Amino acid sequence: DDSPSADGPGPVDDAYTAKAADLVEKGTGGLLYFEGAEADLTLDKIKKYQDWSGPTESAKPVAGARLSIIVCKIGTSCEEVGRKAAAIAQQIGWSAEVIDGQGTPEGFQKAFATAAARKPSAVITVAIPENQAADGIRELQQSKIPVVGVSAIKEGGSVGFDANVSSRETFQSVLQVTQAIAESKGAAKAVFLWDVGYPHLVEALDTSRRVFAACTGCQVLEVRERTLAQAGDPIEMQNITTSLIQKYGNDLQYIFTPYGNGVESVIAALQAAGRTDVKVLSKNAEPERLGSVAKGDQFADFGAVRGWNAYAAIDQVVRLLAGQPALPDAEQGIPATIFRQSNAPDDGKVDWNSYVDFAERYTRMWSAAK
Amino acid sequence: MSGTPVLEAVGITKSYGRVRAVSDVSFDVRPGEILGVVGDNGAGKSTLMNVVSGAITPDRGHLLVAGRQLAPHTIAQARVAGIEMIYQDLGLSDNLSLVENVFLGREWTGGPPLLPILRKRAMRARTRTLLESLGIDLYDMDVLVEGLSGGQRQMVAIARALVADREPRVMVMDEPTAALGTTESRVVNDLIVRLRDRGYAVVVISHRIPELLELADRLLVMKGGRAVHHGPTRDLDVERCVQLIVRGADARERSAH
Amino acid sequence: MSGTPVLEAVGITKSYGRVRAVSDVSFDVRPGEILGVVGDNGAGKSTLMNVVSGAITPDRGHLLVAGRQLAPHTIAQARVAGIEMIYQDLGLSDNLSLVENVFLGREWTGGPPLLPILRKRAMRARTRTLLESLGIDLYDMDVLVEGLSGGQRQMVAIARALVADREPRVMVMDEPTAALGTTESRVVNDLIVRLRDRGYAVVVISHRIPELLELADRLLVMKGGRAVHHGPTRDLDVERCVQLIVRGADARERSAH
Amino acid sequence: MPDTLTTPPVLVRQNADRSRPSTAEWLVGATGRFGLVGLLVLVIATFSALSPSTYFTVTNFRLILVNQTVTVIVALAATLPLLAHYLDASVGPMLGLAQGLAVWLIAVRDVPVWLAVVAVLAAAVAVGVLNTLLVLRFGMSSIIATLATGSVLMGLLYLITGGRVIFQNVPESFTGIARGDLAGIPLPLLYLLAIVIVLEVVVVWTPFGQRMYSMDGNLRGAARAGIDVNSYTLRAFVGAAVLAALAGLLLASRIGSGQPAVGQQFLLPAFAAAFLGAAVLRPGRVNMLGTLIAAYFVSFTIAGLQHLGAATWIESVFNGVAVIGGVSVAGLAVRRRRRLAVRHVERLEAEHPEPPHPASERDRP
Amino acid sequence: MPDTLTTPPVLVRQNADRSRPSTAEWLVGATGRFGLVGLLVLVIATFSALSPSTYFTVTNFRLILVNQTVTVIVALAATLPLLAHYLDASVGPMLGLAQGLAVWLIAVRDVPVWLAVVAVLAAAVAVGVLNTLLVLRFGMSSIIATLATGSVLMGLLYLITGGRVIFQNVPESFTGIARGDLAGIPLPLLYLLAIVIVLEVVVVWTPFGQRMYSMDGNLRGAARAGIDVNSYTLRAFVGAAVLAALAGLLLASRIGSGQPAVGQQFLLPAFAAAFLGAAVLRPGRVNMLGTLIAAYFVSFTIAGLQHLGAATWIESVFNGVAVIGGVSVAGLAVRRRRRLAVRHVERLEAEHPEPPHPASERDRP
Ligand SMILES: Nc1ncnc2c1ncn2[C@@H]1O[C@H](COP(=O)(O)OP(=O)(O)OP(=O)(O)O)[C@@H](O)[C@H]1O
Ligand SMILES: Nc1ncnc2c1ncn2[C@@H]1O[C@H](COP(=O)(O)OP(=O)(O)OP(=O)(O)O)[C@@H](O)[C@H]1O
Ligand SMILES: [Mg+2]
Ligand SMILES: [Mg+2]
Repeated sequence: DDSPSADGPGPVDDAYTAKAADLVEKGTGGLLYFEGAEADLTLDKIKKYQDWSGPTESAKPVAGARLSIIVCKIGTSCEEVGRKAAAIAQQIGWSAEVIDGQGTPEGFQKAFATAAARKPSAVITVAIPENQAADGIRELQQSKIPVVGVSAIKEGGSVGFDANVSSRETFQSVLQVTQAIAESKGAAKAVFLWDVGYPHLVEALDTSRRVFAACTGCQVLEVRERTLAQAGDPIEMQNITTSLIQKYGNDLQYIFTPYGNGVESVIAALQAAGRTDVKVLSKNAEPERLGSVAKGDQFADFGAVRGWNAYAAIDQVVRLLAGQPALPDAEQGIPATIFRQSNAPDDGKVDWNSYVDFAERYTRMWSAAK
Repeated sequence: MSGTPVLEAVGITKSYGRVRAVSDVSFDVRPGEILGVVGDNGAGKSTLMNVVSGAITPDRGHLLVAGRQLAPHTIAQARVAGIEMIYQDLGLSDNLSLVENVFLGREWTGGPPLLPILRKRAMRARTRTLLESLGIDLYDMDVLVEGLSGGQRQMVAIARALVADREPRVMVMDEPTAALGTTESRVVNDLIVRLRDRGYAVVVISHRIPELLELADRLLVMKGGRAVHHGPTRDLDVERCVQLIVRGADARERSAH
Repeated sequence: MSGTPVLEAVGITKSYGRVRAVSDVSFDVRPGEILGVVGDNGAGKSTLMNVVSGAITPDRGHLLVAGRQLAPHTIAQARVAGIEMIYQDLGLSDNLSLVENVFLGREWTGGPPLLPILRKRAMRARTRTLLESLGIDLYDMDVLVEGLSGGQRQMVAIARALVADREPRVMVMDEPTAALGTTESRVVNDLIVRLRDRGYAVVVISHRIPELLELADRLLVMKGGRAVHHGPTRDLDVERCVQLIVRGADARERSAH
Repeated sequence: MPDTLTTPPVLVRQNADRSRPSTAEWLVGATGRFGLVGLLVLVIATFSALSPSTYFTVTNFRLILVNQTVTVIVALAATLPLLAHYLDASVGPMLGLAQGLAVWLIAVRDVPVWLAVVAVLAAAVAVGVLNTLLVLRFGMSSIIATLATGSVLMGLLYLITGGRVIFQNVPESFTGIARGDLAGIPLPLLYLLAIVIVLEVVVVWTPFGQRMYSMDGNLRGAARAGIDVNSYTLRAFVGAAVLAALAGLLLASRIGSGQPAVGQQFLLPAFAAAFLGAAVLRPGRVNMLGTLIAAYFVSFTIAGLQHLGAATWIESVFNGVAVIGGVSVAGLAVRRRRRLAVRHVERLEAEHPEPPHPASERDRP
Repeated sequence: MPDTLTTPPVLVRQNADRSRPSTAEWLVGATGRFGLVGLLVLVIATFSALSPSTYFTVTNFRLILVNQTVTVIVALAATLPLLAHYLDASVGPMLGLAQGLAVWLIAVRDVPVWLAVVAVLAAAVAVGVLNTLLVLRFGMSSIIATLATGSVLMGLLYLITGGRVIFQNVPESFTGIARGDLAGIPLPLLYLLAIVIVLEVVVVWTPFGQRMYSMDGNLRGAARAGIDVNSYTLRAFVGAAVLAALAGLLLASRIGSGQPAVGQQFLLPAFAAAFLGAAVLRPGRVNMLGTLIAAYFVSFTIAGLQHLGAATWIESVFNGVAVIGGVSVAGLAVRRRRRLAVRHVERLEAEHPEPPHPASERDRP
C-alpha cells in the first residue's frame, strides 16, 4: 500500500511532487541522467535518458600501455568495476592487473606501493577517496604516472587525481529523496542515517537535503550520523534503529542510507519492532540490497550504470596518455536507474549492458580518433 | 619400621640444563615411619620430593608405591596412590580466600550427582576447627591469603594437606616448620608423630637437625644431588649429621677408616 | 650499646580492617647493636618492620632516624636515611636473572652522565664473589631466580641487601635464615655479627630463639600486635623467652611478684 | 582425616575486633557490590523521566533487551576464560565465523539447519582446542594466541563468504530461531536467560569458578593442589568459543544473512562488560551476573542517550567514562569500607584503653 | 659494602657441568634468537626470486619500509608498557586523536604547525598520565583502563572532526614533515631509525628495561627493591602515548588529511608485532628491535603475497599463522636447547661414572 501514515499532513500534490513522480516513473526500469555539476543538482536538471549522453570525441589509444588498477576492496562492486576496466584495457591491446586496496587507508598505501613498484603507464583507482591516498597519488604523479580516480569526486585537497570519474553518488542520493517525495505524494518524513566520514557522501547529503527541502510538505526528522565501523556492527545499527523507532514513532516513514553496509541490520531491527511500514532506501545497487528489494524487505535501491564508468576511466587514461586534458566529470553523462520490487533482480545481478550499449560507443569513438 | 616399604624411589635423576639437581637417588620409606631428609641448600631435596609427588617428571628413575610401579605419573595419580605433599613454596593462590585455599581441588559438595554444589558453610566451619587444632585462631575465614603472615600461610598449607578425602599413605612435608614459631612448631611436630602413629609414612625435609633427629626414625642425607646416607637415626648425632651434610660421602669413608 | 639510638619507632599502630596487626609499639635500636625480634606467628613482627622500611604506611606513630623524624615515608626515603631491609617474602622477581635481581634498583652503570649504561660484566662478577662469600657457588649467574632452591633464593635476597651503594645505618632482616641449612645459617649469623662490629644497627626477626639469644644484644618480644618486652638479652634465657612469647605481658607481671 | 588431630587449646589468637560490622560499613560494602545495579536503576529512571512516552515503554525495553542479547552472550564468552585471567580475543572473530559459516552452509550448500548448527558448534570446539594448545603446549600468552587465532578466523570468514554478504536462500526455519516468541517473551531473551543461569550456577555454585580463579593466582600452585589445569583451560576456551558461536548463530538468524566482516567490533564491548562486571556483586572477581548487569547498564544508558538524540561521539565517550567510573567506584568502596573498619576498631580501643588481652581466656584457669 | 665480607671458603657448590656449550646447543640457541631474522631474509629472497622485476626493486623496498613506519611506531608504543606487562590498548586511538587534532588545529584553527605539534604532544602526555592514574590510583587492570581511555579518545576525535574528513587548507609545511627525503633516504625512515635507536638504548642498555620487567615479575617486590613503580609506570604510559602521537602526526602529514575514524585498526598489528618480537633476540622478553623485526617480517611477506596476486583472506590468515609459528618456534628452541644440555651432561656422566665430587677441592687440603 502506498498511502502515507494517517497522522501526517495530507498529500501536497503540487508541481514539485508531480515532477518527482514523473522522474520516478521514468527512472524505474529506465534511465535518468542530468546536466551540469553533480553538486548543484536539482530536479529540473534531471532528464530521461534517450540519446547518448557521454563524450563523442576522444584520442587514439597509445600502444602497449600497462595499467595498475587499485580497487577499494576485493569482493565488492569496486572489484567488478576494476575487472571490467582491466578487460577493456586488454581489448585495446593494453595489459592491466588488479590490486586489492583492502578497504583501509593502510591497505590503500600498500596497494599504491605495489602499483608504484610495477612502474605502470597509468593507474586507475576505484572508490578510493583522494584524502585517504594523497601520499600514494603524489608518489605516482612524481614518477609521471597519471592517476585516474573512479567513483571518486574532486575533493579540493592539496593533492588530487589527474582525472575523475564519479559513480553518481550524489545523483543517486537525489533520486532517493525524489523517490520518497513521489511515493509520499509530497509528505515524506525521513531520517538520513548517514556517514559523513567521506567527502563524496557529504556532498551527496548536502545536495539531496536541498532537493528534499524544496518539497514543502516533506520533513527531515533528523540526520543521524554514524561511521562505517558502526555500520558494520549489527548490534549498534539495531540499537540506533530502535532508538529512531521509539523517538519518532509513526512519524518515521523513510530511512535514507548512503551505502548498503548495515542496511540488513536496520531492516532486522524494524522487523523485530513490527515496523515493516518503514521504508528503507539505499544506493549503489549492491547485489544483496537488490535481492532484499526484490524480496520486499527493502523499499528501493539506486544505481548508476556500472561498466560505463570503467569505459569512462579507460577513456580518461587514453586522453591523458595522449597528452590531452582529462574530460571534466560533468561531461561523462553516466545515467542512473531506480530499483523497486517490480524491477529488482532476485539474485541481485543486473545486466547493465541491456540498458545502453556504452561499450560500442566508446570503442567506436576510440577507433575513430586520430 | 615394620613391613615392606610403602614407597620406594629407584634411581631418580633430574637435571635442569647443565645443573644436575638430583643424581641417581634411591630411597624407601615404610608405613609408620618418619623419614627425615636433610642436606645443604640446593642439595636436591625439594626436587627429589617433587618427583615423588608428581610435580616434576624425572629424567630417569621410577617409583614403587606398595610394590607397584608409578612412573611417570601426574600429581593426580600420585594422590590416588595416596601420596600427599606440602610444598616448600606452599603453592597458595593469593587471590583466593583462606577456606578456598584449604579446600582447593577437593571442595565439599552436595546436591544432585551432576551438579556439585559447594557446601561453603561446612567448609568454613571445618577450616576454623582445623586451624584451631593447629593452634591458631584467625578472625576471618574469608580473608584472602595474601593478607596472612608468613607462619599463618604455612599453617594454611599444612591444613590443606589434612583435608585429603582419602587417607594418604605417604605424607611428604617440605620444610613445614621453617616459618613457624617455637610453640607452633611443636604443634606441627606433634602432628607428624600422630600421623606416624596412625600408620602413615611421613617424609619430613628440615634444616632443624636437632629437632629432626628426635623426630625421625631414619634419615636421608643429600649432598650435591646425591644421597650420601640413608639409615636409622639412632646411629647419628647432630655433629655426625652436620659432617655428612658438609663432607658428603667422604665423611662416611673417613669414619670407616 | 653505646650512644643514642640510630632508629626509634614511636607508637606504631597498623590495622587491616578489623585485624589489629601492630598496636602502639615503640622500640629503638642503637649503632653497633643487634636487636632480636621474636613472637608468635601473626604477632606483628613483619608488619612493624615493614613500617620501618617504608613498605607499609602506619595508621599512627612515627620514626626517628638519628633523632630526625621520618614518617610517613617511602621505601626510597627510608633507603636514603640508611634503612635497608630483607623481606620475609624475599621480594624477588621470578622473571629476572640472578644478577638482575641482586642489583635491581641500584644497577652499576657507566657511560655519559645522562646515559647510564649497564655494566653487566662487572655486576655478574660481583654477584659471583658476593654469593661465594655467602658460602654458595652457583653455576649460572644469568639463570632466572624461579629456578633456584628455597635457600638459594634466600641467599639472593641477602646478597641484594649487601650491594647497597651507600652504607646502611640500619639493616632489618626478616627471618633471614628460615630457609637456610645449618652451615649456611652460620655464615649469615657471622655476617650479622660482622655488620654489627662495623657499627650498623641490625634488627633480626627470627623464630630460632637459642640462636637469637646468642646473637642479639637486646630483644623485642611481641604478642598479639603489642610489645611485651624490650630489653637486654642477658636478662633472658630460652625458657623465659618462650614464656614471654606465649603468655605476653602476664608473664612479666608474674615474674615481678 | 578428621580424627588425626585431637584438638589442643588454641595457642595464638589473631588480634581482631569480633563485633558485628556497623551500619556505615555495611552500607559502603553494599555500595561496592550493588552500586552498578543501583546506577542501572537510576539511569533507567532518569531517561524515563526525560522521555516518558518513548523511552519508558514496554516495546522499548523489550527491544533494548533483545538487541543486546548477542553482545551479552559474547561478553559472557569472554568472561569465562577471564576467570583464570586468560584474555580470549578470538571470541569476536569466532562469532563472525559462526554466522558466516552457518549461513553459507544453509543458504549456499543447502545443508539442513540442524546439521549446520552442529557443524558450527564443532568448529567452535576445534577453535577452543586450538587456543588451549597454543596457550598450554606452546606456552604463548593467551592474548597473543587468541589474537592470532582470531586473525585466522577472520581470514576464513572472508574466504567462505568471498567477501560478500550472503543473503539469498536463507530459510524461515533458520531465521525463525531468533525471531519468534514464547509466551510473549522473545526467544533470544529466553536463550540468554538459560545461558546465564547455567553459567552462574557452574561458576559460582560449583567448584569450577574458584578453581579457575586459583589458576590466575598461582598456576603452578593450582596444579600442585591437584587441579587439572589443562582440563580447566580447555573447558574455558572451548566454552568461550561455543558461546561465541551461539551468539553468531543468533545474530545470523536475526539478521537473516551472513556478513563477511563481522567480528572484531564485538571485542571492546565484550571485554568492557566483563571487566566492568568484575566490579559488581563479587568485587575483584569477574563473574557472570556482573557481566550481564554491566552489559545492560551500558546499553540502557546508550539507548537513553540515543533517545535524547545525543551526538555520535557522546556514545563513545560515555562508554569509556562508564567503565572508568564503575570500576573505580567499586574499588573506592572496598577501600573505604576497610578504613571504616579501622576507625571502628580505633574507637573501641579508645573506649577500653587496654582491650581484653588476646590470650586472656587461656590465662584464667 | 665490599669489605663487609671477608671471603670464607665456598661451602656449597652447585652440581653442574661447567664445560662450554656444544655446537648443537649453540645452533639451537641461535635459532631461537635469530630465527625470525633468518626467516625475514628467506622471505625476501623467495619473493625476489618469484617476482624479480617488481618485488626485488629499490622502489618496492623503499615503499614497504616507508609505508610501514606508522605501524611500526605504534607497535613500539605498545611494546613500551608491555615491558611491565601493561597492555596499552589506547595507543591506536591516541594515534587517531593525534592525527585528527593536528590537522584540525592547523587546517581549521590556523594554528602554526609547531604549536599544533606541541599541543598534540601535550595531549599525549595528558593521556599517558590519565592511564597511569587509572592503573595505579584506581587499581584498574591496564587493559580495561586503556580500553576505556581509548573509547573516550575515539569519541573526542569524532567530536573534533565533526565526523568529517579534514582535507582542505593543509599546508605544505605540515605535509612536508613526512614527504621529504634526506640524502635520498625518506624522512619517515630517518624518524623511525632515531626512535628505534633511542628506545633500544634506553630499554636494553640502561637499567630501564630490566626495572620494567621486574614490575611484571613481582610488582610489590620491585617496589621493595627501591624501584619507583609509579614513576616507571608513568614513563611507560606517557612514552607510549607520545610515540603513538608521533605516529599519528606522521600519518597525518603523509596523508595530508585528518580522518575521523582512524585508530582502532592499528591495535591488532601493533600487539601482534610486539608479542611476535618477544620471541626474537631475547626470547621471552618483549624488546624494541624484536618488535621492529617482527613488524617488517609481516609486512615484507604480505607485500610479497600481494605481488604474487594472493587473495585478500590470505593476509589475515598469514598474520595469524606467522605469530603462532614465530612464537612457538622460539619457545621450542628454548626447550630443545635445555634438553640438549641435559643430554650433554648425561653423556659426560656416562663417560666418568663418578664425576669429580662437587666439594672435592675443599677436601684436598
Ligand atoms: N626449575 C629449575 N631450573 C633450574 N635449576 C633448578 C630448578 N629447580 C631446581 N634447580 C636447581 O637444582 C638444585 C636443587 O634444587 P632443590 O630445590 O631441590 O634444592 P633443595 O635441596 O630443596 O634446597 P633448599 O634447602 O634450599 O630448599 C639447585 O641447585 C637448584 O638451583
Ligand atoms: N595485608 C594484610 N591484610 C590483612 N591482614 C594482614 C595483612 N598483613 C598482615 N595481616 C595480619 O596482621 C597480623 C600480623 O602479621 P605479621 O605478618 O606482621 O605477623 P608476623 O609477626 O610477621 O608473623 P610470622 O612470624 O608468621 O611472619 C596477622 O594476624 C596477619 O594476619
Ligand atoms: Mg628445598
Ligand atoms: Mg613475618
